Amino acid sequence: MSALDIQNIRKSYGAVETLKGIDIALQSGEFLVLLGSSGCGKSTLLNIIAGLAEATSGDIRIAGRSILGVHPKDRDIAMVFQSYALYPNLSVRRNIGFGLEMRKVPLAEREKAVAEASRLLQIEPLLDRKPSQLSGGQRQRVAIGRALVRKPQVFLFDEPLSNLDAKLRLEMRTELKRLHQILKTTVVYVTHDQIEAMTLATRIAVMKDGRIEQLGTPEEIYNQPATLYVAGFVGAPPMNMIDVEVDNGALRIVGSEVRLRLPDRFRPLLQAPVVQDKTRLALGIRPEALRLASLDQAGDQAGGHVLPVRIEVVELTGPELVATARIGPQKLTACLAPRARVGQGDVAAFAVDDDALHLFDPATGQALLA
Amino acid sequence: MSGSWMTTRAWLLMLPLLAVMISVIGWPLVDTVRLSFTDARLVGTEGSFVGLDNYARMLSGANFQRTLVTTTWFAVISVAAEMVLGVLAALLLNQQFYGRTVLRALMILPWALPTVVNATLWRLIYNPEYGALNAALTQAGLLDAYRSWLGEPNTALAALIVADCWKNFPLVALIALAALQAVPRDITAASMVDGAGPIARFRFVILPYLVGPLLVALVLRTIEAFKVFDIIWVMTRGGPANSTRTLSILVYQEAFSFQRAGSGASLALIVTLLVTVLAVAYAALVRKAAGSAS
Amino acid sequence: MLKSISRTLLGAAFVGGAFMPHAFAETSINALFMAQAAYSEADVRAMTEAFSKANPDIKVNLEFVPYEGLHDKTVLAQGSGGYDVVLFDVIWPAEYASNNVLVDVSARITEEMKKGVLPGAWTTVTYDGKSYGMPWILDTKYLFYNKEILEKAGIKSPPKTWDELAEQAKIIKDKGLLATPISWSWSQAEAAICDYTTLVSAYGGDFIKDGKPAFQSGGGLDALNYMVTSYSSGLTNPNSKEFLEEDVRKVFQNGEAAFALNWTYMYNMANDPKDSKVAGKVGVVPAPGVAGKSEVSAVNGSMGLGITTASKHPEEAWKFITFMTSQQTQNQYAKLSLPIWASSYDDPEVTKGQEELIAAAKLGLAAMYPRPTTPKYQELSTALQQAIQESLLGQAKPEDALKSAAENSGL
Amino acid sequence: MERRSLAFTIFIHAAALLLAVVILAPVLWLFVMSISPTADLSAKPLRWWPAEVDFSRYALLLSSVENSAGAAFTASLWNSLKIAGMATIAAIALAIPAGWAVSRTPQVGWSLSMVIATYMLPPVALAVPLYMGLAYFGMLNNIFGLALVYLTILAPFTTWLMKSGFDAIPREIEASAMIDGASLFQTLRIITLPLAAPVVATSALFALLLAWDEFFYALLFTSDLRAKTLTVAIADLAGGRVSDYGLIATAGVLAALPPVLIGLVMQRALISGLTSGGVKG
Repeated sequence: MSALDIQNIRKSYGAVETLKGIDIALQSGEFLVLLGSSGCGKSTLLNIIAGLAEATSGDIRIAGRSILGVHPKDRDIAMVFQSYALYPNLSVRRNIGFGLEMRKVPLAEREKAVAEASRLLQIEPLLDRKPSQLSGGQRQRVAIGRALVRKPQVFLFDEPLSNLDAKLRLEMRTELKRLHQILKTTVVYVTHDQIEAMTLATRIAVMKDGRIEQLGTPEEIYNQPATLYVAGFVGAPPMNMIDVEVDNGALRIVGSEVRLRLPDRFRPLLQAPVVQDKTRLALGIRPEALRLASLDQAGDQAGGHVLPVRIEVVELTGPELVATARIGPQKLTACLAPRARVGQGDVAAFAVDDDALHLFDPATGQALLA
Repeated sequence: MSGSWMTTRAWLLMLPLLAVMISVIGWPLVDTVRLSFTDARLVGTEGSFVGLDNYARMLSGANFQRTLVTTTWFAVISVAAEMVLGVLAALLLNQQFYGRTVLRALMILPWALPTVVNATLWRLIYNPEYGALNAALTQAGLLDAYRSWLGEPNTALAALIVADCWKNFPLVALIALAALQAVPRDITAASMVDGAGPIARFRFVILPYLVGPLLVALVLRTIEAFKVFDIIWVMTRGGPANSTRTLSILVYQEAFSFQRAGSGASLALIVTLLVTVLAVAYAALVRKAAGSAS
Repeated sequence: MLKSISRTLLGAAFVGGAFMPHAFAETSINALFMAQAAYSEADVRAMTEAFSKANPDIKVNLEFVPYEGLHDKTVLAQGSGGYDVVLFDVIWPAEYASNNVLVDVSARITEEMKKGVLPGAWTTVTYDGKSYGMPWILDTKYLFYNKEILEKAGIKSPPKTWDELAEQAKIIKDKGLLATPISWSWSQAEAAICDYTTLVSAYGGDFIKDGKPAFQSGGGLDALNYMVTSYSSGLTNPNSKEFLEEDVRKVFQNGEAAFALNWTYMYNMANDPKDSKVAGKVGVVPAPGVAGKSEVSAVNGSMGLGITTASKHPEEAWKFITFMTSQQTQNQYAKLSLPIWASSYDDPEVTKGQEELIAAAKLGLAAMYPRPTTPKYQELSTALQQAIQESLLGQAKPEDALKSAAENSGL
Repeated sequence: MERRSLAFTIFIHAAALLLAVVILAPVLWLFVMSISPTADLSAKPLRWWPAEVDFSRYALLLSSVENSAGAAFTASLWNSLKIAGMATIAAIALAIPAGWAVSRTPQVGWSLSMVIATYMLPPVALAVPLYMGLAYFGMLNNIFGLALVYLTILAPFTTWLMKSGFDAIPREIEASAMIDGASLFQTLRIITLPLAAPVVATSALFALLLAWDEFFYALLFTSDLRAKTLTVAIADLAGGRVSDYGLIATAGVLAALPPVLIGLVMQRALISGLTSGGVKG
């Protein structure tokens, strides 16, 4: 039995369908991140789980019990909002204890729970302040504390870190990870930040246009993106997408004469009617999968390839050197070692392994094989 | 927690307001429509159905046409003057000078003064024999002999407009001032760097921020000016020679002095229709302005 | 149907406010008076106090409105049963009777009253042969003059005709004593009709003949022409077109008018040195006549007290009215308004100190000319007010203005 | 700050002075009239400052001797206070639930638009049936009746203000409270209303000022001391036999005092109320 079971959830506003059948089953203690750009339906799904919105069809079960039509307060969930939604007129102490107060938990017990949560979050000195007297990070902690004391079955987070500055975001991210490791509660977490998703999640659901593009562990999402969209969304800088043409069992980079041998694992494709000669495909290569190689090795190598490129822009970010290059007319970005000797205008070569090549059908956006 | 349940709850919460509004506005309005087709009198007779007679009589009467012209003059001039004076005052109050805070606070004075008190005050000021205006103007040598400000048709309406403006332009000024303060400093600074002079700056940088709030103020003030009753009732009762009789005064006369509830109702509805047409036209204007601003 | 539904709705909304304190130990009646001309507010309050002393079980709540509001208030209050006793002008019984505002009190009037009260006063409260109250204020407009100014101008006696008035005013103007010697109350209000009626009576005009307006020619037109001439010749204070009776009094008291047409009450007020600069110099005569047509002229400006049909305490109301109109009360307060009782005019207690006024009253009251008796008086009056003002302001010729007034009079 | 030439600075100060005179002169004159002896007020040339300051009229108007002019005035003062107070409380009581409902449930917003559209109705269009209705229920010349009628003016306005006030309170806070287990009533009482308190105060002030200022309905629906309001009392005073302009002025000063004080003290709240409407339309 799953801790949270989302079954074929649909939601439409009039003729517009914002959720087109979502299915997710979560085990207890899982940290699910709903990842997507704004308008993909991830917040709507979260609100449906919380009971703040109603699904048009489908079912949601928490610990086996359907919660459709159940009032939010009776769903055994807690939610942390993007704006924190702290009660501005109540003290931090009362904010944290509010859920217990409403459930008529005796004062002593309440005090104990508040103390415990505030110790865990290191906000004990702030208990008697009003939210307006807190910094952004402190407010965030209070909001989390308010969810914590309730000890719910499921935690819901709606972009909780997006209002923080970069440094605090990093800090709170670690904090959340730590808390999850301690508490082991089931979490559903909405964000558009792929780093947050990668670092926090046990599983990620990448959403687009009301559908789940891919549901999998961070490793799967990163290493085996199921669609062009996922491949482009996860990873920074994003995966290079190169137009290639199938040419006599090899891949020719469109606009140039550079040809790559088709790696063995894609061979079966040629047998099927899926890929024929002259079929256009998208070749995906992550920037971090590219290494600097010497130009005279250009061509197919054992288990890999060396591509001749012309360097256009070189940017040192600190830990790495980001080189934007051209191969024929097409653009290729590589994350190189910071000391790589390469300069603007250089003619150079990038090496890549067979394993790091991804192929997509540009018409459907689906990955070919895996 | 279903959507329809939330809507039901919202209606329940609206219910008290709607119930009261229907009983004190909705029902009377419907009844006014009914009355307007009868020859009912205020006291006594219930009246019988007379069709559109009342409307025909009221619309064709010279009284109505003249009153409509008077009302329009009053509304157009007083509202226009309030807008211009209001914006000028706001521009002034947005400058730095000694006593600015105090002056800003004082701007609320005329607005807070009850309309009837304002009207009474100005009637005393305009008094032909002992009024302060005559005294001040003659003592300053601007006037040879005392004048009957509210007794001459060509000055009575103007005198009313001055009194109305004095009370209402500070409100426009306060609204405009709030809008001025919302103009980002960056933008005025940028325009100065770009070499815009004060007039170009007002036209292209400041005015766009004022247009929205001013249009709203314009709509509200125009509707109010068309409905004007209190100030005229207290100051002139429509005289001299009916030169300041506005639509509301005419309706009062018809429905209450002459007790012809039926034709009074028809006249009231004609006024309502006029104001509605005006408001709808303005609303379109506001929407257009909002559209072009964004 | 709609009406009953809406009443229920309205009723539901009203439930919250349906209780109001109505707990008076004694009977309480409400009376509406005016705060303009005739008896002063203080006088009315004093009379009422005397009544309350004599009738401790009846409490009288007094309400004062300007004359301009008296008619509308009376009619509007009918819906609430607000007033038991109302003061009404001579011009309203027709309308009040046909709209059932006032109670017919013919049966309550005693023989003694019938005999004692001046016959002219009875016309004030009578319509169609029935009495709708007791006359209370017996009043007409007199010509007041400033004795000092006339003396300075070398004028021996006040004018007997309206033409003489113009001549004397011209002398005063020419001698530079006053720029505009005559003051009237020609504001767009009933007051202007009273001045006009006085002149109509002088010129022998008619308001209505055979149910049709008749003021647009003959005496009615002459009267308006006189007003316009007096105004445009500069003999009349041009602010008159904005004046009510109180403004006329103020101007006259300040010594800024040689002549003024006004009600009885001005005599004693203008003679009061506390407020007036012309105390002791006030002369009063009946309004002048027109050679060959009349000796004096006068408008019936009397008013009565009546019981409204909405009153729940008609007995107490009548008690109050009889007290207010009794000869004793009226003699006691005969300064601002003269009694309705014939014998009072020979009572030294009444005449003492105001012999001049009484002498003028004897002539004036006998000549009182009525304003038209019609249920549509308000419309007629409104139309006439407009005609008078338009003529004065030169917006229309008097004959044209009166013609359109006749058309708009509702008759 | 922009640098200004001396001439411009002088111009600004002169204009400010002019504006101050325009605003203040009539109000000050009202006060001067109220403390000037009667003779001064009908003197030619007019005396601009009383030879002898005379506050007696204030005592006269505020006296409570039975059946005196003062009693009439104070009664109307009380009536105005009671009517404005009741109408304000009722308007706020209606506006809070309705404003909240519209703010949180836009589907019902059109009904508020209709309520607000009634602003365009001239009072004369409702006066006759209201008069007849009030008469039918015996509520003419009654402070409850008049307060009820005042809701026609106050309720749409306060609801509109309350709605924009609630709009400014994040819905997430209420959602949060709901998840925390608070009922609607608890949420409104503990969370929303305390946050909306400034708007409630502003709305109430506006409602008070509007009710205090009303004249037309009061003129029609009240006839005597039991319900007559201050505005009607002043109009009567000014239209009747009060030869003492100072007394009229005194009544004016007394009637203007409450709203003017509210206006000066609560200036900021009032302007924010005005502009929130203005900016958001």
